Amino acid sequence: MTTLHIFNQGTLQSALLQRCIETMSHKDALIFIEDGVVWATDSPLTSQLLGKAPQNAGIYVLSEDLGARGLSELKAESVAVVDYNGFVELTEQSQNTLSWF
Amino acid sequence: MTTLHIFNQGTLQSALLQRCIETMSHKDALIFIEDGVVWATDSPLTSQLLGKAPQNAGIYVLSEDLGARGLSELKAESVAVVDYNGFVELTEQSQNTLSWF
Amino acid sequence: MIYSIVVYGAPHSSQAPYSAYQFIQAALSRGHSIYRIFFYHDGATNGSSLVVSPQDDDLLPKAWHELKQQHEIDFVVCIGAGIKRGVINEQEAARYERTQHSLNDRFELSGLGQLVDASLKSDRVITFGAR
Amino acid sequence: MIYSIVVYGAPHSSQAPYSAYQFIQAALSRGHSIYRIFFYHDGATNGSSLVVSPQDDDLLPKAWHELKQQHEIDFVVCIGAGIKRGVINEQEAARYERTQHSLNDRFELSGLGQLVDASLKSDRVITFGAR
Amino acid sequence: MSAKRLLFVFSNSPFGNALGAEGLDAVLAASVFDQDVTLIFQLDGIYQLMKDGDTADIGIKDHRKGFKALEMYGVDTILVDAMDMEARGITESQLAIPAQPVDRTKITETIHQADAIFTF
Amino acid sequence: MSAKRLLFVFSNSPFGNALGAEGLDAVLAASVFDQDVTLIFQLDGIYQLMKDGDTADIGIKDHRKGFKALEMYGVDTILVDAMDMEARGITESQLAIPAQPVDRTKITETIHQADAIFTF
Repeated sequence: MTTLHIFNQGTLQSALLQRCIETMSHKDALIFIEDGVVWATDSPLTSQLLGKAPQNAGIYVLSEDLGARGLSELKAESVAVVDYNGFVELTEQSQNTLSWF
Repeated sequence: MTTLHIFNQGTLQSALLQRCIETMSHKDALIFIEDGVVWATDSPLTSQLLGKAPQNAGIYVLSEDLGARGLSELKAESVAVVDYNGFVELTEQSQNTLSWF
Repeated sequence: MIYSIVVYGAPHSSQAPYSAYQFIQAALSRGHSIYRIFFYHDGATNGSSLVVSPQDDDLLPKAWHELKQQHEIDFVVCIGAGIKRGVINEQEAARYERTQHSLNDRFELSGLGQLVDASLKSDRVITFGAR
Repeated sequence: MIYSIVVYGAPHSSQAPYSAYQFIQAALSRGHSIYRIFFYHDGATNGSSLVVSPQDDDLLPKAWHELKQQHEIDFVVCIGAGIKRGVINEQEAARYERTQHSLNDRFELSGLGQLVDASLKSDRVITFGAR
Repeated sequence: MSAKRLLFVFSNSPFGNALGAEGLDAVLAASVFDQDVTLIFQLDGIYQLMKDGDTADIGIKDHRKGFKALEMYGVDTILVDAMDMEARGITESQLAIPAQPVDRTKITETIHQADAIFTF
Repeated sequence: MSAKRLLFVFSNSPFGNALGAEGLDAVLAASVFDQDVTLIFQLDGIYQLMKDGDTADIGIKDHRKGFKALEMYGVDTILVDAMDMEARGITESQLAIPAQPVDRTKITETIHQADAIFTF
C-alpha cells in the first residue's frame, strides 16, 4: 500500500471526499474516522461517491467511531471494519498517510 | 424580505450551500461573507449552484471580504456587492437571519 | 433597532469575531444599539486575557476594549463553553482548584440564559458562526 | 516503528485529541514507540491547565497525564499557536506582561522546528485534523 | 410580551465537534423561558437522534441522551427533514425520540416564522 | 540521513480560518532544515496565492505575502491543481508567485513520493 487517506468529515464536506477519492490510486487505502464514518453507511447518499473509489483500493471504517454513533447496523458491505488496532496496522502497511479535514 | 441567509464557507462545503439555496424562497436573500465570498466569483464551479437560487431572491457579497481575498475583479454579474453598512441594512429589511457554517 | 450578536469563533483561529466587530461598528453607525454580544462555542476564547498577538499585529483585543468603553454593551462569555476552553475567572479557578485564571475583566462569565434573554430583548440576533 | 502524532483540535471542541489518544494507546500496544505529540492549530489548547471538565466527565486531561508518566513521549505545544490561543507559560506571561499563565507543566512550549524534527526522526507522522 | 419563536437548526453529526452538545444545552436553556421552541434536524444533524450508540470506546461524553429529556422540558416541536432521512437510509424506528418528518416546504416555512434562529 | 520529502497540502481559502497562515509558518520552519519541501495548492487553497487583496478592511493580518518569500528560502517546488484553477476562473497571471499547474496524476504521484504529509 502506498498512501493511507484518513477522512474525518461528514457529508457537508462531500466535495472534500470527492477530491480524496479522485486523488487515490488503486494502491491506496482510505479509512473513515470520527464524523467521516457516516460515509461508510449503506444509503443512497453515500453509495454514489464510494462507488467512484478505484477498484482494489481498500475502504475501511473505524469500528469505535461507527459504534459510538449507533451506525454499526447500517454499515455498507463494501466497507471493511477495523478497530484502533487495525487502524494502526494500516498505517504500518502504508508508506505515508494523508489526513483530509 | 423574510429571511436573510448568511453563508461563510468555501467550496469544500458545497453541500451546505446547496441546502441553503434549496431552503430559500423567492422572498429571501443570501449574503456571502468571509470564505463564502468565493461563491460570488464568475467561474464554472460557482455558476451552476448559484443558478439554482430562486428567481427574485437577492444574492449579495460583502465587498470587504471579497476585496481582502483579491477577488473583486472576478465577481459574478448576478451577485450584488454590499459593504458592512449594506449588510446591516439587509438585516434591517429581513425579518430574521439564518447563519450557515 | 436593538441587535444582539453571537460569536462562535476564536480570535486568530476564525474570522468570526473580526466580522462581528465590523458588523457591530456598522450597526452602531446606522443608529442601532447592541444589547449583548454572546460568546459561545470556540468564541469563548475572545474572553481570555492570555491571548497574545505577536508583534501586536492583531487589533481585535484592543477593539473589543474600546467598544466596551464607548458603548453600553454586555460582553458575555458562556460559562459552560468558557470553562471547557480554559476561560475561567477567579471564582471558577477557586471552585475547580486552579491556581491561575484567564478571564479578561471586560467580559462576564454567565449562563446560556443570557443568550435566550438576548433573543427575547433584541429585534435581531445575528450569529457569526465557526465550525 | 517510530511514530509522531500531530493534533489540530481542542478538547471538548473537537474529537481529534480523543482519537489521537486512542490511536497512541493502540500503537503502543502493538510495540511501536511515540517520539512526539505536536499540538498545533486549535490543538494547542490541550496544553492549558485551565480547561475544566464539568463533573469530571472528560477523561482526556487525566489520560494525557498518565500517558506522559508511563512513556517517554515529548508533548510539544507549538508556541506560535499557543500564545494566540491563550496557552502561555510563566516566561511568556512575563514577556507579554500578563499576570497569569496557563501552560500545564507536562507540556512544553516550543517552535515549529519540533514538528519538522519529528517528521525527520519518525517512520510515520499521523495528523488528527480539525478545521 | 407574547412568546417568541426560537428555532434551533442541527446540521452536524455528533462527537466530531461540539455543536450538537452545545446546541442541546442552548435548547434546554430556552425551554425554561416559556417561549415557543422548535428544533429542526437536517443533513448530518439527523445522526444526533440515533437510538443506538455507546461512546465509551472513544472517550467522549454522550450528550445525546439529553435529547430524550426535551419532552419533559415541554419542548415538543421536533422536525426532521424526511428527504435527508431517506438519503441516509434511516427510518423513524431508529430514532431515539419521536420526531416529525417534514418536507422542505415546511422547513422553509418554519424558518420564515421564527423570531430568532440558532445554528448548530 | 538523506533528505526527507515533506509535502504541504493547502486546500482552504485564506482568512476564514488560520490553516493557511499556520501552514505557511510550518513550511518556513521546514525550509531551514535543508529537506526536500513541496507545496500543493488545490481546491480553495488556490485562493491563498491571489496576487491582489488587502485585508485592512477586515482587521486581519495578511499572511499571504509570506508565500512570496518561499523562493528566497529555497522552496521552489510549488504545484497548483490546474483543473481547480480553471474551475475557479483563475489564470497564472493572477497568482502572486510562479507556481506550476499540474494534473491530478502528478498530484497523486507527488503524494505517493512524500515521506510525511501535512494538511492545511
